[in-house]
Amino acid sequence: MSESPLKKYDEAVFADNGYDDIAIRYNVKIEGPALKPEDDPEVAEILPQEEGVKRDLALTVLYGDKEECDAQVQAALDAGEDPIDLINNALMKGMDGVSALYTKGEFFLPDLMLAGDAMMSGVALCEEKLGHKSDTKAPVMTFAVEGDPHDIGKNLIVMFLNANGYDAVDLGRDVPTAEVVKQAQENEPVLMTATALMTTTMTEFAKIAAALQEAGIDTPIGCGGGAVRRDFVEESPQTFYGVEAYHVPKLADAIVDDGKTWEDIRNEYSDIVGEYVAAYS
Amino acid sequence: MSESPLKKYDEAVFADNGYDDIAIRYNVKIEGPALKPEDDPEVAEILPQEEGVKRDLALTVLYGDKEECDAQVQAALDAGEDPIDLINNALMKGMDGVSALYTKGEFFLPDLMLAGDAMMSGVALCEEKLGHKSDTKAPVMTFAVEGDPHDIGKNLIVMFLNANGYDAVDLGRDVPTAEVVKQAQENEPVLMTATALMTTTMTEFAKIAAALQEAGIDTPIGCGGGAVRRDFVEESPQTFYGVEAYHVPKLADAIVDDGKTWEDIRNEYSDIVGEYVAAYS
Amino acid sequence: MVLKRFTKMETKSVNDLVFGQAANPVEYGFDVKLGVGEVIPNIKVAPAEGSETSVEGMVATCKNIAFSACDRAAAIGLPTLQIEQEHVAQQTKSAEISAKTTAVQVEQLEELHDKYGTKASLMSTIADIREEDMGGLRGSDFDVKMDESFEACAENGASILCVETIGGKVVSDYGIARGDIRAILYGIGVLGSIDMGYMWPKIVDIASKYDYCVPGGDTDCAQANTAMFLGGGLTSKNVSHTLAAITRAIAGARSLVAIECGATGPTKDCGYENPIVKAIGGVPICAEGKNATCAHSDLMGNLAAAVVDCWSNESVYNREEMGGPTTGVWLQSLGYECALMNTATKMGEEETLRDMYTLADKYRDPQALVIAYDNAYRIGESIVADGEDIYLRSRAAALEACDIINEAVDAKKMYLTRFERDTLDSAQKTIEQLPEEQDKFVKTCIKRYGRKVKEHDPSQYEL
Amino acid sequence: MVLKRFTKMETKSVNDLVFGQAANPVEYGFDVKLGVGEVIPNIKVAPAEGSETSVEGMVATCKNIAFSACDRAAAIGLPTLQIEQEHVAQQTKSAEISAKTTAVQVEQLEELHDKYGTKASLMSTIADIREEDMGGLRGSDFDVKMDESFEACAENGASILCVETIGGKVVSDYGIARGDIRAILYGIGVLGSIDMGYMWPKIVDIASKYDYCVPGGDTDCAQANTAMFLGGGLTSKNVSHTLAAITRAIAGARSLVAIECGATGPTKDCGYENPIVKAIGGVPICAEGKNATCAHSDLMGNLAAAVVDCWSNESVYNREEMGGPTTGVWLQSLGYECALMNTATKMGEEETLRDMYTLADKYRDPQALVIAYDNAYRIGESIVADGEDIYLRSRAAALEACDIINEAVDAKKMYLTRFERDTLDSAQKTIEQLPEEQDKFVKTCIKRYGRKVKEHDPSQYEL
Ligand SMILES: [Zn+2]
Ligand SMILES: [Zn+2]
Ligand SMILES: [Zn+2]
Repeated sequence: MSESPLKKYDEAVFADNGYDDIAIRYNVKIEGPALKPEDDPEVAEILPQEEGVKRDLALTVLYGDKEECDAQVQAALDAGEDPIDLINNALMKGMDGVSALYTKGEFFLPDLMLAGDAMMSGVALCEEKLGHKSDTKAPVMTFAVEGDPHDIGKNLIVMFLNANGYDAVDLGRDVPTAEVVKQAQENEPVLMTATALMTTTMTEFAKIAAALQEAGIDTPIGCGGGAVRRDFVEESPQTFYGVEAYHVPKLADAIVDDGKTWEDIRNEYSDIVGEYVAAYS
Repeated sequence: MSESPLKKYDEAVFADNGYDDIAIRYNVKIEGPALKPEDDPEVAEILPQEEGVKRDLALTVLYGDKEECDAQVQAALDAGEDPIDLINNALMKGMDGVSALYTKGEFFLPDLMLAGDAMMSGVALCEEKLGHKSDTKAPVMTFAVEGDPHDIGKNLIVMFLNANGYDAVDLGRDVPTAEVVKQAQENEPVLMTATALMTTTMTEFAKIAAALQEAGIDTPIGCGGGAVRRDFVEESPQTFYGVEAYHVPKLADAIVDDGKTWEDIRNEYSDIVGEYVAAYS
Repeated sequence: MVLKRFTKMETKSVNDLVFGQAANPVEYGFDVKLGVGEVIPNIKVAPAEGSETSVEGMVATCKNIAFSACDRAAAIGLPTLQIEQEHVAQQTKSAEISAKTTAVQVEQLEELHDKYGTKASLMSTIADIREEDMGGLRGSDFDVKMDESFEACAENGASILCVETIGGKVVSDYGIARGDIRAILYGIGVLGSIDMGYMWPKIVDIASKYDYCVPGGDTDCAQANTAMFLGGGLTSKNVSHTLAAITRAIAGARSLVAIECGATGPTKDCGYENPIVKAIGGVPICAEGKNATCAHSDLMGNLAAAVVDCWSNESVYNREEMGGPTTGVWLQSLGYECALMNTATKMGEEETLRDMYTLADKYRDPQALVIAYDNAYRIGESIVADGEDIYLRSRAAALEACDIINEAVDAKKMYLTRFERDTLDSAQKTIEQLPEEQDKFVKTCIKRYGRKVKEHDPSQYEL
Repeated sequence: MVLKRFTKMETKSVNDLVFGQAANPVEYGFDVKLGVGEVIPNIKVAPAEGSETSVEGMVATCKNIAFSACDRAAAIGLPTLQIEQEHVAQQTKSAEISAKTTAVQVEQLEELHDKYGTKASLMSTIADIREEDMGGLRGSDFDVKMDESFEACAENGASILCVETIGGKVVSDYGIARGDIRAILYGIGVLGSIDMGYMWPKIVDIASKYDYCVPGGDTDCAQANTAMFLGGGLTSKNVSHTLAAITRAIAGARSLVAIECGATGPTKDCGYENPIVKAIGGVPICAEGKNATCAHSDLMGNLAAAVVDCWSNESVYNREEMGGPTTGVWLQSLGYECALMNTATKMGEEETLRDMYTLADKYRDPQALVIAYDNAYRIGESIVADGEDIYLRSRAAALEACDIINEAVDAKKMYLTRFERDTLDSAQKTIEQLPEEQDKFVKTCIKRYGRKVKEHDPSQYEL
């Protein structure tokens, strides 16, 4: 093709202070020195210190290497390692390291997803050996509301829940209200999350809250997604506005560990998730 | 000064379709032929047909000529004309003509203001002769809320009320809630209008509504002004959101003639003011 | 249907790519002409929450939006007004609602046109309510309802028919969250393109029945925009912006299919890949950027305007601002931006403004870089070079995007974080190692993602 | 205090009048430099309703706004961020609230500056809470409270002190509603100028105590903007747009007084007369236009950007949009517009963009016409020719505006309605017949408006 018509401006645009006069890539500007993930001081604290199978396993999760993780878990189980010990002191430790790095901005979503895939697969192998499900903190139910076929936000929530030791009961997308009530009765979640992308599907929140109230179920409902606003959510009882997918495990912890209600969450959201949240101040 | 740097673009900008490719002065584009105000068919219907003092007087109002109006009213009164007849069949007819032309977009705010000044001055002379106030449709109270020093919107309302035969009880600007209650008890208005310019003064609406309720006064309160929104106004009982100053007399008519309540106004605003109002649909 | 694939560029030179001008202009609605110089505003407002519960509610909210748009257009002297009605599911599912909401807005636009002579049009964007794993993409009830909705809109005066098809989304979602470029290429380049080849001939047929109506275009909203939205701002830590940039290039190869099926533009606003489509297909495009911040944040707010024909705000709540209804507020911002462009064109300085728009963002982010019009043209050339094969051309677009970013980095114009650098390198390596044949690629993907993505059903694509 | 009146133009030639550049640059805040090339965004958000009821509420809402602004600035890579805190009455009335709300925003800005190196600043605009007929303009409790609020803001880190003084408003309001140009000239040109001469030396003194703080400027918001807002759009039927244009020219002569008292700019955003002030005084200015539609509708959305240094959104409710908090939404639109201007400057094409902005609106409305930078410069020249006399220079500005409009009409560039034509002719005739001496004019006006405007108290102006 012919030369770019923009070429003639190159010299001018990159003169003096360069492109920083127009826009600054702050992500590049503030980046610290490269570090192996396991050498991050916080991660080093979390991972098993001692060289051996558990540290190796945690590292396969940290690096999101599902195949290697599966192989090592199988070998460890075959060698007689305790599956519960592997879950709690190897797989979950690796995942905790991943979460720490994500929180710091050193790790990114794909790291989390791949680590989550590896961890969950390893846990499944351990459970197979155990012959039953391993313990989780509590069940949390997730779904995208009726009429809403978008579920990537909900899928992130599922991943964050699993990574934090919760049993994510995922109802999928476009879920009718009656199904929500039925599943809530069966699974008795400590929290449920409802997501919606559009102004005209977020109206389902009110219907779900009403149906649950009628069924005598007062589980807090975290509502969020594309077009959702706090003021709209709070028009219904039993709900609160959820801002980020990664907030969900912390909100669940607040319910399970501290007995927080949906009213408490509305009032203390920023404190519970441990950061300044503009929508809540 | 040196030549405008824009001069070099004149030819290009006014070529072909001219400036209409950029912006169109639709007000100029749709303007009809010039007509004397009294020759407008609708106004001709309203004005006294018969040549004579009443038609002349109506015309001085139509033309907003306060000095000539004063002189003619005084002369007519001196000649023994009935002051009530002058008010109802001359001064107010002129004002009705002005309103009709304003509604059509032929007359503008200054026409209205100057006609209103002339009409009110003429009425005052007649009332002096009568020895008492002339009849009005009903009292309507107007004020800008506490903390709000802006009153041009409220002043327009006063003018529209007077022009339509209402007794505008104007409390002025920056009016404390207690004063509103006291004046409402004294004047027993059929409607009151509260105006506010800022997000942080429109919160007065709720306080006023509460104070009136406590005093057992259920007069509808039309709330409007700069930063005011319908959804915010409707959070308080007894209120409705007022969109344009010239709507106020029609809303007062609905209350006086048809017994409409504030709930009715919320539901039927567009119908009452006789036009499509976006905020109410 | 055998499609006429593009194997050469309709836009003859990179310098011909400029806002307001298109190789293949289009006419529709009430005297609107696109591609012959004028850029027009496209205002879009989401129906108020609750309005979806009844026919009357939907009609009232649509009338309200159109009324406020017409009112503001007249108040500030806009030469042309376009409203877009982007359906909520309830609208598309009911031919009655589709018909009535369209009619009520067309009526307002016609009144405006009659009273002031304003050029006016309505874009109807039908909701893609199909689901790959529930009912299916072809012949399902929802597929039929979509056909009926298109018909109802066109019959009742819609000027442009558009849609954001979702073919391949279940696979690309998986890939985007995991940084798996193979899944993205399969989901968008192959599955997305195949699904568009099914949907678009139907839409083109419907529009052709009405002389005021044209088939507009499609956008990769469901896929490339997912990568962009998850990518977020510079300080976000989800999807890599280099990966999102490659994804966008692939979307260019995909969204082109609508034009190959007979769509004429204007295409859909949220297709940030539209500059590629315009470069190849020569059709007028919609775009959104710095005046669509109500709906989302992007890193190319000016650059997106460089080659636009129809400038949009994407979406906004229908409510009141201090400056009036949001419809008027955002229309005014859009209309003034169009006035700036139209002034530049009258002055003969449209290329200068285009270059300002472009350079204001070109090095803000790799996603901006790849759709800068000069690079979009390059990607277009790489697509038409393999134009006959939807897989090979998507792969070529992806590789060209990698080259473009690497060149800018080498020239010290673009700077990347380690995450962006690593994901770019790994994606490039993966793509380079992919097979040269579509069949072989598809076979591997079906095997791989058939297992990992439970919602994926290859039979929905005749695979 | 004897003021140094401008009797010549600080901006040496009309072509020197361009965005980002000022004859007399200014530095303030965290490394912000205005007038040397860069145009910066100025985001302003109204405190949420209800927040005014407590100190904590005000502090929380201000923190929220600053947090959201900093967050977005980093996310999209803005080189500079300015926040404006336009006081509500409750803020100005309490030195404590003034101090704490300022401190909390400065803290956020400082964090941003420390972490990313972003240049940052806070404009504090104190509310003019004085009332001519209740307490008075000079020495009243409210006047003292304003002084204390200025001091509290400056002490706690404010970068710029501004205010919208209301001197003369009671008379100009009367004149605007009735199309009485004499009242407007008296209210703005004489009373407004006198009141500014009282207020501004106090503000300049306070700012001079802090090295990070400058006295910004004033705006004729209370008067000329009343005419503009009542004037409304093309289809409105209240105030004549030619009269509003003349009013704006007079406002130029008035708002200049702040600079004569030592204000350095940036001046206040809503002063559409600022191009005149910049032409004469050479100071950087704020302005608002197409990205302030959230707050109001004007007929010069692009033109207002032609000579801006600090681009503002005027005001918006603090709430959530689909695209995030309104703070971020509107900051992003502003920031991108600034990026466009800064790109043009880097390209050496700033004059071209300035001319595009200007021509996009110059003939949309007479109000735009008179502040087009070339005409603003003309009006500036007419002001400095009579620079020593606030009355004569205001009258000269008004007459120059009449000439400018008439010339454009004669050249068939500007078209007027009969209402606009009639009010222009009648105003021009009235002005031409006014006395040549300030004393004589003032005497007539006191007599005339002392009777008609019951709130007017000439003693408040030492008249
Ligand atoms: Zn979209
Ligand atoms: Zn202002
Ligand atoms: Zn202001």
